[in-house]
Amino acid sequence: MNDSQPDPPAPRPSALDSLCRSALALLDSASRTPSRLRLESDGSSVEIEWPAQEPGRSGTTSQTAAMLPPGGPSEPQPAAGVPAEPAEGQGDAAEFYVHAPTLGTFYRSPEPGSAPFVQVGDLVEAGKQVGIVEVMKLMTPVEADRPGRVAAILVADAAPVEHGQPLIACVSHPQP
Amino acid sequence: MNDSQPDPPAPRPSALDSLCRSALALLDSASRTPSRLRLESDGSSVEIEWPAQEPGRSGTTSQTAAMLPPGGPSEPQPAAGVPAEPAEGQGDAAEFYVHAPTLGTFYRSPEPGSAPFVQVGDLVEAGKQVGIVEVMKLMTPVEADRPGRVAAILVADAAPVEHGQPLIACVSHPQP
Amino acid sequence: MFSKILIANRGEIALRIARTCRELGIRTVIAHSAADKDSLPVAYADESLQVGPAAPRRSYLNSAAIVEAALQAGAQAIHPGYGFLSEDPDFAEICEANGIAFIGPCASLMARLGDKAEARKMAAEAGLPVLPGSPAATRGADEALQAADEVGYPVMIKAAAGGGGRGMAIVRRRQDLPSVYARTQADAQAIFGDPRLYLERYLERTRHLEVQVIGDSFGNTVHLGVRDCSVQRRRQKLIEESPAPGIPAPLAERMGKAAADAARYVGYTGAGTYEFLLDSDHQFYFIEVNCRIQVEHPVTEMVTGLDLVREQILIAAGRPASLTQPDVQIRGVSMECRVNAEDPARDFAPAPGTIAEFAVPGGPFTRIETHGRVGLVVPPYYDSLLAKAVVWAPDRDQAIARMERVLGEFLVRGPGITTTTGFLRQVLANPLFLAGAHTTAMVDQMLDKQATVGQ
Amino acid sequence: MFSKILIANRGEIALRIARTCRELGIRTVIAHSAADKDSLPVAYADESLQVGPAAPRRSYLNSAAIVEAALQAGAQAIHPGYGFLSEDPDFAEICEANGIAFIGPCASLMARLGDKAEARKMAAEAGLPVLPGSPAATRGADEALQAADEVGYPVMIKAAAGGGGRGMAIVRRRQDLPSVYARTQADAQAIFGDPRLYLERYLERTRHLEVQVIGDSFGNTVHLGVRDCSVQRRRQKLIEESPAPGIPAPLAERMGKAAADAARYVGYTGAGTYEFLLDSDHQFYFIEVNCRIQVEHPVTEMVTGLDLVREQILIAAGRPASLTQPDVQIRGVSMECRVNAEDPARDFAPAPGTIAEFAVPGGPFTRIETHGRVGLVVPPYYDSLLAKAVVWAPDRDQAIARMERVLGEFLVRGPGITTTTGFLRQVLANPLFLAGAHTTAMVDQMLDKQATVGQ
Repeated sequence: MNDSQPDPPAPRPSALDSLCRSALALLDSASRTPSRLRLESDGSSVEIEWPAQEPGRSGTTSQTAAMLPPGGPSEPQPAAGVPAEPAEGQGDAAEFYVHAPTLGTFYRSPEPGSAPFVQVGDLVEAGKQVGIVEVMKLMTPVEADRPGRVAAILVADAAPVEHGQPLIACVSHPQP
Repeated sequence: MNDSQPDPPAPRPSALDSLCRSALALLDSASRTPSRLRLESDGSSVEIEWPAQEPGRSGTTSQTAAMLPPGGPSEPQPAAGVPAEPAEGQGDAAEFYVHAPTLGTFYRSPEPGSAPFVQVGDLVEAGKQVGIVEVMKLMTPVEADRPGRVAAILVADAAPVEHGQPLIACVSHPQP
Repeated sequence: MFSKILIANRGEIALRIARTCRELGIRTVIAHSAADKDSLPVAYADESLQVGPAAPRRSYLNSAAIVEAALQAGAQAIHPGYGFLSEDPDFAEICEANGIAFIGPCASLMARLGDKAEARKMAAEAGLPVLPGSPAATRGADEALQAADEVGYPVMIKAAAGGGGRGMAIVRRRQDLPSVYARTQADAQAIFGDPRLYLERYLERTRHLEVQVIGDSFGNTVHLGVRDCSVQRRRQKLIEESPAPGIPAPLAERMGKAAADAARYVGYTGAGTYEFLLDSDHQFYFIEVNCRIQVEHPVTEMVTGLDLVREQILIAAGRPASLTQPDVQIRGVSMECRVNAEDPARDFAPAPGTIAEFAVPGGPFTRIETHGRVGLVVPPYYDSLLAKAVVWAPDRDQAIARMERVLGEFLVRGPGITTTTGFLRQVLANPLFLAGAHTTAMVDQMLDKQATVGQ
Repeated sequence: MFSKILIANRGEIALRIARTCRELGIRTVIAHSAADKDSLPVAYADESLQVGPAAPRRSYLNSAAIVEAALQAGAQAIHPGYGFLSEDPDFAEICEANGIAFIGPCASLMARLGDKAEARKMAAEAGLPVLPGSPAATRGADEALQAADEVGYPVMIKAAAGGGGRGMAIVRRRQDLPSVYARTQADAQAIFGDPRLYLERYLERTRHLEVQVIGDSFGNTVHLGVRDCSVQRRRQKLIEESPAPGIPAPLAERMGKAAADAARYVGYTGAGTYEFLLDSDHQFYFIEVNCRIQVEHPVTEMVTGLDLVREQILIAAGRPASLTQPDVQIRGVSMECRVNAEDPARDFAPAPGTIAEFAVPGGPFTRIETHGRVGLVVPPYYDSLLAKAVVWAPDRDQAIARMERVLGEFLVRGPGITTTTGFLRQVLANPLFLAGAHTTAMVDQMLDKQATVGQ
C-alpha cells in the first residue's frame, strides 16, 4: 500500500556471488570447456553450454540450471489455490531444490575445514544430508528429499539463510 | 461497502402500475385479442403475443417490448469504457427509449384534461414532443430523438421521474 | 429533528455528510448527476435521485431540480456540502420558500456575506481589523485609482461576488491598474456573473489563517480555534492544520474571540469560517466569511472532538449547539493533506481516469475521507479532490511524521490517474514548513525553483 | 534510540508496530512464517525474514530463529506484539543474552508476573485487593479442597501459568472439586506445560475492568484510565471501551492509582495491564497482569492521545515516558470491536479463506487496524482477528451510534470468509449493553437464548 513503493529489498548480498560460485563449481566439475556461460542476478540464473559431445554431431547442447526466484514457500498452503512453487522443469532433467528447513546459518561441511557434504556433480539419495542450518548452536540437518545430481550450490558457506530459501539446486535425472 | 447491504431501493411505486397501464394501452391499440400476455416488474418487461395474422400460417408472432432496466445514463461517459446503455434490439424492430431530460414531474398532456402528446401505437418523428417534465413550474419538453412507433408509456401521468429515466419505449421500425 | 436529509453534493463530502446522518439515525437521499450514479456516496445513501447530466450547471448547480428532488423524496432539509450551491443565497431562498431547511445560514445573511465588499464593511462594523481599501465596491477604474492612491500600492483587486481564491489580481504600479481592473472585471463577470470589484492593500508574505465558528439560533456563538491554510498553490489550499503553528495562544484567542463576536454581530447560524491574513508583525486582517462547511473542517474536529456536520444539522433543526465557549478545549495538533487527482509534472493538470488499485492508509490517529474505491471513474467534470488524509498527534512534529507515514501508505493506481501525494511529501519535507515559518508564497516558490532547476 | 527493530508477530499488530516505527524513523524487519510471506505487514516492513513454516511452534514461537533473525538483520530490539512470545520470559532472556532489547518488562519480572499465583501474591503485598483464595499454587486436590473450604464455594480453579481466559474452571460443589481439579491440571499441562493450579473465590455477575499502565526506567509510573472488557464470549473479549461505563470517576481514579502503585512496587517498565473483576457492589479485585501491549490498547490511545507502541519503544530504549500522571487527561469515549473471521452461525468456528472484496470503514473519529486486503489468504493456523474497528466520540451514546455505522460499512467477502460484524451489531443493540449495565455473562446469555429460540 505504498504509492512510491519502498525500494525493493536489496538482493541478498550473496546472490550474484553465489551464482558466480555455482558457475565456477559447475565448470570445475565439468571436464570440458564450455562454449557459452550466462549468469543473471535478480532472477537467479546460471546457464552453461558445452559443445555437443557425440562425434559426428555439431552444435551445442545446453545444461541449464535456471534458478527459480528464491523464497517459494516450502509449506503446504491449504487455503491457497496457488501452487507452492513454479512447475519444475519438464522432461527428463527435472530440476528441484533443497530448501532451508529454518532460518539460520548455512554450512556446507560438518565442521570447519572438513570436506563439504556435497559438491556440484554429486549424486544424492533421498535423505542424504547435504548441509547444516545452525540456529543458536542448534544444528538442523539439511537433507535432499529425493534422489538427483547436485547442479549448483546456491548459498555460500556460513551465509545467513531464511526459512524456505533454496540452498542447493539438483537435477532429478542428470543427462550425460 | 456494506456487509449487510441496505435494502435495495424499493421499486418506484409506479413500476408495476405503469407496466400494467402500458399493457392495457397496447391492448387497447390492438384490434385483436392477444394469445399471451406477460408482465414483469423488477426488470420492467411487457410481452404480448397475438395469433399470427397471415392466412395459411399457424402459430404466433410476438411483439415484444422488453423494458431495459431503467436509469441508464443518457450522457456520454467519456471516461468510462462501459456502453451507456445495453445494446438495443437487433434486427428490424430496434427498441429505443425516450428519457427524462431532467428530474421533475412527467406529464403526458400539454395541460390537464387535454389529449396526451402520444398514445401507444402512434408513429413519432425525430423532434416530436412526446411529453413534458416540469421542475418548479419550468416545463421541459420531452422529445423523441429519432422516428419510431410508441410501444409503451412507462411512467404514469404526473409521476415523479429522475433524470435519465426511460419514459417511453419505442420501436424504430414497427412490424405489422 | 429531521428524519430525512437530501445531500446536494458529491465526492468525499457527500459521503462525509451521509455518515453523520447515519449516526444520527437520519435517512439520506442524495441528488446526483448521471456521471456519479455508480459512486460510493450514491451507494451509501439510503436513497438516490439523479437530477441531471454530468455538467454541473444542469445537475449539482440545478437549484430547481434539487429542491424538486427533496420534495419528491420527502426530505425536510438539504445539506449543500461545499462548493456548488452551498453559498448560493438564491438556492437557500428556494429551499425556504418550499418549506425545506437549508443547512447553512439564512438566505439573506448569506447574500450579504457573499458580497465580499459588504462582508468587509460588516466585519469592520463588528470591530474586526480590515485592510485599508475601498469602502465598498468601486464604480469603475477611476474610483479604484483614487482608492488605491489612498491605501497605497500594491493593492489587490477583488470581485465582490468572488471567494475561494478566484477573481482577484494584484496591482503593483499605478499605471497597471486600469488594464488589470478591466481584465478582473471581465473575469468576475464570467465566473460569478457579477462585475463589481473592490480593492484592498495587498500584503506580501502573509499567512492564511481562519477561525471556525458555529452559531445556533439561541445566540450561542462559539469559536473553535485557528486553522492555518498557508500551504497554497495559486491560492488553492493543499495542506491545512490546527492550531496555527507559531501563533501564541493569546493571539489565537484574540482572533477567535474577534471572529465569534463578528459572527454574533451578524446573527450567524450554523458553521462558518472567518478568514484572515496574518502579516509578519502578527497583525491579522479580515478577508471574508465562508458560509459553508469547509474542505478542511476535519482538522478542527480532530483537535476539538466535535463533529461539525452534526452541529450543522442540529442547529438547522433548531437545536442548540453541543457546547459553549468554555467547553471548547483544543488538544494536540491536526493536519490535513488534500490528495488530488492531478499531475504535478504537468502543472497540476487534472488527471482523471479509472482507479484500478486503491488502498487507504490506516492506523493510529489517522482519518481518511474519500469516495475513492477500485473501479471509481474519476470524472473530468468536477474538482480533482480524491481524498483527504487527516492525522492527529500530541505535537506538530509527530503530526508531520505521521502524515509522512500516511501519505506513503496511499495506493492509487489506474489508467490516467496521477495524484499529488508525492508533491505533498515534498512540502512536508520543506524546512520552512517544518519550522512552521511558511507563508502563502512557499509552494509557488518551490514550484518556480523546480521549474528553474528543470530547465 | 534504536535504528532497527525486529517485529516478531503477524497480522494487524505487526502492521500497527511497523507504522509507529516508520513515524519514529526506525527501520523494521519482520520475522514471519511461510504462510504470511505475502501479507501486508511483510510488504510494509522495510525488510523481512522468513523464520519458519506456517506452524507457530516453528515460526512465531521459535525463539532461537527469531533472535537469530534479529542478529542477521542487525536489529537492536525486538517487539513481540501480543500473544506468541510476548510474555515468554525465556524469550526475553535469550534476547537479553544476545544484546537485543526485548520491548517489554525485564525477563525476571515477567517470569514472576507470569506465574499467576505469584503475581497475585505480589499484588496483595502492594495493597491491591485480591479475591480470597489459596495463598499460592496448591500442591494437589486435597490442599485445594482445604483452601476452597476456607474461601467458600463457588471457587475458580486457575492454572498458575495461565492467562488470557484459558486453563480455568468453576467449581460450585465440594464434591466436584477433585475431578475438575484433575481435568484442569491436565489442561494446564497440555496448554502451558505447567500443571500448577491455584484457586480463588468465584464471583457471579462481574465486570472485567483493566487499567493500562506505563512505567519507565526512571521510576515514573503512570495509569491511563480504565478499560471495560466485559463483552466476552467464553472469556474471549469482543468489545472493549474506555472509560468504563457507569464507573464513578473517584472509583476509576482509585483503581488506576492502585494499579500504578502496584506496578511501581514491582518496578514495572514498559506498557502493562492490571486486570480486575468488579462485583455488583463496585468492589474491585486484582486478577492478573498482562506484560504486553494488548489487543484493545487503541481505546486507551484514543481517549488519552498517547501512542502506546511509541511509549513502549521509547521506554525500552531507555528514554523517559512522554508524560507524567498530571498530564494524563481522559477525553470522551472510545470503543473497539474485534472483527474476527469466524462464523457465528457455526458456534464462531474460524472461517478462514481468501478475501475477494474488502472495504474498510472511514470517516470522522474512526480508526481501523487491519492487515486485511483483497487477495489476503486468511490462514487457518493463527487467531481469527481480521480487523479492529475503533471509534471515538464525546459520549458513549455517540460512540455506539458511530460504531454501529462503522460496522455497517465493513465489506469483507470471499470464498470461505465469514465475519462477526453482524453479531457485534446485535451486541451493540442489546439493552444491557446500551445501558452499560452488562457483565461478562451477557454474550453467553445472548447466545444461549438464540440457541434456545433456534431449536
